[in-house]
Amino acid sequence: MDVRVIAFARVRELVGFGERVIDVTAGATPASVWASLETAAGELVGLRASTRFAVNGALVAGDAALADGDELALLPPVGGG
Amino acid sequence: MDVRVIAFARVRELVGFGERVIDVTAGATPASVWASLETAAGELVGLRASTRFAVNGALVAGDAALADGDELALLPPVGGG
Amino acid sequence: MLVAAYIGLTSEPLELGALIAHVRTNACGAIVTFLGVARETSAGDERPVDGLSYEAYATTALPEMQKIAEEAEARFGPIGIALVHRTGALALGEASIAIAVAAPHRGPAFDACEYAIDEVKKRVDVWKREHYTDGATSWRANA
Amino acid sequence: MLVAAYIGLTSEPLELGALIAHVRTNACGAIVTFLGVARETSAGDERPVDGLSYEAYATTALPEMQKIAEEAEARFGPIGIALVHRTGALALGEASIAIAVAAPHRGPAFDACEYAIDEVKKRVDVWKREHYTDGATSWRANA
Repeated sequence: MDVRVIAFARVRELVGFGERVIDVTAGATPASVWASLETAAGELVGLRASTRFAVNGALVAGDAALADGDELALLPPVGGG
Repeated sequence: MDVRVIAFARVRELVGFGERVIDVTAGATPASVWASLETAAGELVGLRASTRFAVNGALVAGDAALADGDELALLPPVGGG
Repeated sequence: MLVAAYIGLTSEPLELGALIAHVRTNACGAIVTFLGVARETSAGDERPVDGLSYEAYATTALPEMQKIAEEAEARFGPIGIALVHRTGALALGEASIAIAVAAPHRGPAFDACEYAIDEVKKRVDVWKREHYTDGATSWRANA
Repeated sequence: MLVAAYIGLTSEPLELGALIAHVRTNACGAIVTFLGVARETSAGDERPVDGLSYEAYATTALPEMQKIAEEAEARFGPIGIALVHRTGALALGEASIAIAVAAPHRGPAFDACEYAIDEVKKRVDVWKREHYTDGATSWRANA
């Protein structure tokens, strides 16, 4: 199934994209997607604890179930204002 | 001697002028000038306690000595901002 | 950061942009402004207001405004501060006072701006007359 | 007084006058505004900054800004509030965020404006990158 992954700030730079559709297996979660990204970008490991996940605009836990067509956003600590 | 009297707001309306040079006797004070104004505008009596006096821009007590050429300002409670 | 406070009385409409231009520097991270605006009713009085007029004694008002700016700098500085009061006739919705404060961080900018308006309302020789829709007027002192 | 909060993200320079026009009514006696401005140095870092860039996730940022506006209204209302964050590249001295709050009296206007900026800095999905004069850059989270 397809999940649209959106990344911001330092996470975006490390994964190398701002937005990408990723083909994941059934049962995938934000944590499992993150883990697969870590294999390609090792520096992500240190950012896991501070990164929040949102699915279709709502914050979710790392073990939430992803569905086909979901938009998964990887959200680092904010710096606006 | 001449004193320039400046009046504001309700006090200005009651005395009937915003600025006037008044000939006062030696020994005149802000309080004595006020008292003379009260004889012409009785409603001033109720405003005496809340009105401050300034001479040449500095706040003074009612019994301060006035000198020839002084500017005496009659300052009601403020309402700016 | 306080080069010189920008203090004024004017019968012209107040322009916040001009005040901000005076206080803004590359060292400031926060700019807080305050506008006092002529309201359609006054506290504790139900008569509809259709305009205000202000008069000021510049001889004492300007030095007192300068003093308030310096106090704000001493308490919350470094800041840049601009403080201008309108005089004459104002329509509803027009600003009677404009204050702008620039500071490295937002806490002191808010504190200094609020300090300045609080002190102006207590100490500066400016007087307000309300004009009601029935033609009556009343001088209103601050509480 | 809160008809509708005016919330936005924009890559265009922020115009305080537009925000004020949105919140101003004849019932308001006080308008407080806040501008966050790009500074030449960042707290705890001495490298000179020559620009900033911001990115935002509008999907979560806009609803969170709306929620903050509604919280401010619930706590300090009646108020009118406008809240716009800049995105993209900013030069030194440009504003990254503009907030305007109108209220009948100044206390709630100051409180609501300060509440809004405090909460935006904690909760809204916007990220800042500092660009230093030596060509380096760094993503800076709020403390």
